[in-house]
Amino acid sequence: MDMLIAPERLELAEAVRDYLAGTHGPEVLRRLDAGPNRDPAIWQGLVDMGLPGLLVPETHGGLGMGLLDAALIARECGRVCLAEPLVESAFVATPWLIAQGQTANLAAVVAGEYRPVAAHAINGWVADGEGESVASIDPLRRLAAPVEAQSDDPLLLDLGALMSAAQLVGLAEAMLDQAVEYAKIRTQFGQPVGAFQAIKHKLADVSVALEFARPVLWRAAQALDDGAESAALHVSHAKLVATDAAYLSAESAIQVHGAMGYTYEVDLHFWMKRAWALGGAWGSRAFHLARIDAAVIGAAHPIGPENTFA
Amino acid sequence: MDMLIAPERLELAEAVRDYLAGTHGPEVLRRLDAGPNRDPAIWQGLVDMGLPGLLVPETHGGLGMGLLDAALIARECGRVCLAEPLVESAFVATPWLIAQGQTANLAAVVAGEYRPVAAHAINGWVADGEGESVASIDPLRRLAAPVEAQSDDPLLLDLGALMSAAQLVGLAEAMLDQAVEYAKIRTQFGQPVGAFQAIKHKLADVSVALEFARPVLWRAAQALDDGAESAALHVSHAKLVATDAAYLSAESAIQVHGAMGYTYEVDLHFWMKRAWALGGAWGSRAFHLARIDAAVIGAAHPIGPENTFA
Amino acid sequence: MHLAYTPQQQAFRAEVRAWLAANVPPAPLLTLECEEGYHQHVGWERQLASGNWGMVTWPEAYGGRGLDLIEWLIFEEEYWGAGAPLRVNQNGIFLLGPTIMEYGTPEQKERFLTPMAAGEKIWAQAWSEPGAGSDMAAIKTTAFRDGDHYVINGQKTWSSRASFADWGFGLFRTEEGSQRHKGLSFILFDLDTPGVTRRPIRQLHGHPGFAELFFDDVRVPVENRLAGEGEGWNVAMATAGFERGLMLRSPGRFQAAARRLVELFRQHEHAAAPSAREAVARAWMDAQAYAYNTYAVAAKIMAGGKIGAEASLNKIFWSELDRTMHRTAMQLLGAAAELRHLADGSINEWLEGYMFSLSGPIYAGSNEIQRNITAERLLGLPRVGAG
Amino acid sequence: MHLAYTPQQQAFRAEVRAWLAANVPPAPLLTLECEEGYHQHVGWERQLASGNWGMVTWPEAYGGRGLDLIEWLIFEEEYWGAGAPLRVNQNGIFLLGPTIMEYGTPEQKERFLTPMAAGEKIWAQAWSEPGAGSDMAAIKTTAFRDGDHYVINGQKTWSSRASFADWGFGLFRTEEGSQRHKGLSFILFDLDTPGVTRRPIRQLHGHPGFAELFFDDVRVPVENRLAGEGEGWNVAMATAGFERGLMLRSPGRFQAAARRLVELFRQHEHAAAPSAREAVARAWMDAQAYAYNTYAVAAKIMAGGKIGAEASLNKIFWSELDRTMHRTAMQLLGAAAELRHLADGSINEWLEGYMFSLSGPIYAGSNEIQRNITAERLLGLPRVGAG
Repeated sequence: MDMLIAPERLELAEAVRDYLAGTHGPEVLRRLDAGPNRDPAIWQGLVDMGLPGLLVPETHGGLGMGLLDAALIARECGRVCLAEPLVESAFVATPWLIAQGQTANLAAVVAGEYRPVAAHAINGWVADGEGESVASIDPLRRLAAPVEAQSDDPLLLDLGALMSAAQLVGLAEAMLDQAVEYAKIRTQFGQPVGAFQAIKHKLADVSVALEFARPVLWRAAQALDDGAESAALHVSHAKLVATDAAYLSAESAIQVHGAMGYTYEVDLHFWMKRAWALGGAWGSRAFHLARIDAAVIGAAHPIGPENTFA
Repeated sequence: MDMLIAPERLELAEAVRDYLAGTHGPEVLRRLDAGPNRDPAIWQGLVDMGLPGLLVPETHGGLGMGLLDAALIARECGRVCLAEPLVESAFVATPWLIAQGQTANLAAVVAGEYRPVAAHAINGWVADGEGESVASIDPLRRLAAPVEAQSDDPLLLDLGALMSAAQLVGLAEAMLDQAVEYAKIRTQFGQPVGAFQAIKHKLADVSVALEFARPVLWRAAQALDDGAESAALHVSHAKLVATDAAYLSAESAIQVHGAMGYTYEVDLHFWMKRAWALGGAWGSRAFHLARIDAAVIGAAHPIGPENTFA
Repeated sequence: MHLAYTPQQQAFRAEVRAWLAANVPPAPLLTLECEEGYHQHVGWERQLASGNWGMVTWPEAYGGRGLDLIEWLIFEEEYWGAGAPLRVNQNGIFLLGPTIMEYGTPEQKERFLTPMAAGEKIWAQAWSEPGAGSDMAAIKTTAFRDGDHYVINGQKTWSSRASFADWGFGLFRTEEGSQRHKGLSFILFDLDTPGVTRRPIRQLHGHPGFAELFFDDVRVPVENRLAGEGEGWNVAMATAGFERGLMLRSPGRFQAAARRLVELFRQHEHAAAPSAREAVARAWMDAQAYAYNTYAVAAKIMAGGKIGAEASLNKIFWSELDRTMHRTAMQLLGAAAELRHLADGSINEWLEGYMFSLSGPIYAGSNEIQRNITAERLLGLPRVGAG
Repeated sequence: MHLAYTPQQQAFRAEVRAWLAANVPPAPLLTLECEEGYHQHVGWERQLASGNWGMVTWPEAYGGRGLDLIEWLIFEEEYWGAGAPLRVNQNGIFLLGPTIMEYGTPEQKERFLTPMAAGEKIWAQAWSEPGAGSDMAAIKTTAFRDGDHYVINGQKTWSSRASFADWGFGLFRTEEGSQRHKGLSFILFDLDTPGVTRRPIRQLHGHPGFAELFFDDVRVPVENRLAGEGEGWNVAMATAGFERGLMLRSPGRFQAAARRLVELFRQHEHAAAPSAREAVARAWMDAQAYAYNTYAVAAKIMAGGKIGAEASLNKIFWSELDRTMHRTAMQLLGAAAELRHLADGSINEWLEGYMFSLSGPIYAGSNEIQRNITAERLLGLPRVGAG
């Protein structure tokens, strides 16, 4: 029993963080919004880091890593509000195809030339897939009404929900960071607004929500990776607390920014819109709560202190 | 259409407030808790003001006033955490008996010699009635397991819920006042704790809850007095918001008091305990919410801006 | 307390309802934050005025109907119940109008109120400056006297409607070297005066909902000042009182939103979270409570009373109610929450409304400021304080 | 990350479970806040010690088992899962014990830890003074040197367990004229030393849960001081870290409460508010999240890390979780919430627990203080500030 995330796993996620911080700042979001939404050069950078093949077995030329590694990196993608479809393709569709034994195109996946897409019935659309375009509030989401048959495989749903939760945590962390930085420099009544206790406590509440969302997320990722019987429950738990943390962080951050936060000029809106999108994607709050309800109140899952890791 | 409470109605309630402020301070609660819980002299004072006969028709020697007047005074009883059973007897049981045509003992009611009691099935006990004693956390509640048959008349329930709501509003107001006074005098870090924004905002939130609970209460009282078809809905609305305001005020007040609020020595606990008692009495939160749900979501009641006073 | 309408009030309601049924545009207008939508809404204001519905409480001499506040509330209930458009001139009719009614000269009333009620002149507010948001007393823009004119220099921001409107109003520093609340005057200005530059600010949803205003030696006649020179702060506080208090957000708007939320819930009941069910019931409760409170405030004013610091409670309550209702709707929509158009092709009004609701706790004095006012002025807590 | 217990850990769990099954009192003890209940709980501490379960992480030399933090968590899970009594010596074993382990001399460890683990000496804390609650640096009680003794004069308050306990610990001002955090020393004292007067304080539920302590020329040997003279503040901060962080409120306690809440909900499901259903599911979620976080912190410490200001997040989370769970239970109980005994004659533990939970956001540094710490030390927001 060890809840410590191994340092080498954190190092990989940190390398991705550093890379994205240097290449995918808010000015990139602005440029992509004004133009074609996607940038082959950015994608190529991700390919060069081996990320499309992160979950592809080494025997197929991938890195052969696990869902916890992918969740750590999905969080980084949320943190920079990544436009490229890395998460949905490499961390959702790819492991699902592998789980189904569809390994024919994995070399192209690793090379970044084939980006698999998976449509699930719980969503009304598919991200970065073929089909009639559907407009999202998030200007960098490319949604399409799915033309192919949609799957109802629970594993696909859990992969999608888990990776959405990971991105939501990263989005919430980034919005908190933006609010903190703004609160340090914006002055009102002769002092930085971050010196007011009301602002401090509002942002402290976001910190609390995040501090207790992260371990739920890591636990869910490991459980799904382990193929644990209760993995779906833990994924739902993660999706729910990540969604709530992201909404809280967004509402707190815009409040701290005041009218500035209501402008296109300030970066915050990109993150808020992604949070609203992912909060409803891959199972709504109600859907995931119902799974928890069935397990906990419905007695399908053992609860209590002796069952922390049941 | 006039939501103004007539000045003469407020004057009567203010006279009661002044009388109770002078005769029923916290030292009385302490004395009653140490002794027999009730004081005939206090009751006689209420009788001298005509309060047991407030709702008794003038033809029977009473004051012939309405439920709005009674609610205004019940709020004052909550404000001082009145021990005597005025509200349950004169504002709940008495009007219910009158509505049923049971007018034989009204002269004794007006004289304060007969204190009717009404047991309703929704409570597990009756206050100040005959029967085996049941211990409440409120040291000044005298509960008994009812020996007589309990009524299930909805009017009785609505009277009990309405008058509990009125007391809860008064309790919440008094706890807010106590917290404000303490916050002005208690210093920490070199200033009154009430100068800290966190304390200010906590108490401002209680003010908001109360500001928007009071008109709901008055509207419910008038609707029940008018015999309006929708009165039960408005009574449930009042009970719910009054209960929530009282819990919020109690939790906020004890937090502002710090460890002092956790002592018997500080008065606050008397008010908190009464709030916990009345919050569950005459229909729980769930009961009243279910009535609102049936009316609003269940479409039994017309809603929307054109139906403010439906 | 009397909870029934008079026959006269009922007849008035019927008249309003009939007019709205015949006149409210069948399809929603474009958002008033974009140029085309703005002009659609101006057209609607003029249509309202053609029926004498511009501002029913104003004297007939200024294009009103001389009605009382209860009749105004009835009008508002029917207005929002009918799904009529937002009022593009709300800065004028709900904020500046009542202020002019209280502080204006007879000439100013004649000059400004009549075209306002007629929808001929649309007003922008110009309160904030880059360094003066919640801290409105930090205003720096100057308006110094030069004969019978003020010459304005400086910058305003977050000026709602200013991208397209005709006139603006705001506070300006008329006394050189004055500090904070002192030396400010309340001045009205034509947005097309030479030296005024408007820079629309793109909002998060993409529309230019507010603008920056730059003033470069803008000459404004002295008779455009409301009340005395240097008395601007008190006038502005009265305006802010209208904004936070009775007028700006009439309950009908929230009652209509609560009803739509109930309908949305009924559609999604099979897949709704338990807390959403309670939140929906609560939305109705809170919108009703807000309506009762508004009726009580109206009755108080009609009896000669005034709105004081309790306007802050009002602002906190409606803005957080609005945000909560729309957040609940977003959760009920689930995967569809992010879509700009719903399955039936209609605009996702809940998403638009949620974004708009996020501005409620910020504008008209942030809710942090309102809670300070509540604590200090209503509860009497001390003003000094450290973090 | 590895989410399975080793066979050794599983065997340890089985051993704990078996011992508890054989030893936990079948009926609940009286509350430890009353004299009789206190002595019942002291008896239980000694029974625990008889099985070497007093503090499993301590070295065997001091009556422990030399186990690691994961094993401690397993012990705690089984302990709370079995419904075992509250730990009357928690001030000792969870707060002072770890502090002595870090700052004590070998002699002090030998002298104090062994009887602590054995349940022979029960400890009270003596942090607060009438003018120093959340503002602990405002301490005035003095302990001035007189040869090889300190002579203590002054007053402490809110001293939990002090009505009946054997020993106490706290901060005292050992340097004359020193201010705030400086000149304080951390001193342990026998509560029966001449000059110590205990005045039990009646709590809202009627029991003397804490006490005032009056010191009148109380002579305490210098060897009762922990760490150096004047270093008390840092030592106390370490203790406060234990209090807010890992030790005081182990997750098992909240997981057990959440499980009882689920059971209560099942009994009242037919008459529960929709939000109560979600609140019950949320109670399980939050108690689990708290448990995962505790395992993560334990892993971090075992890997050589330290608990920093994030202990404040912990304190906020568990205290508000506890209050929310118990408030939900009060609402589920409805009319029965106020009853001291439920229909089956049992004590209304939910009511008792709700009252107790109200102290959570107050003690061990109020949650307002914890939010300040979070904002300033974790987020780096500025410390200056006005209300």
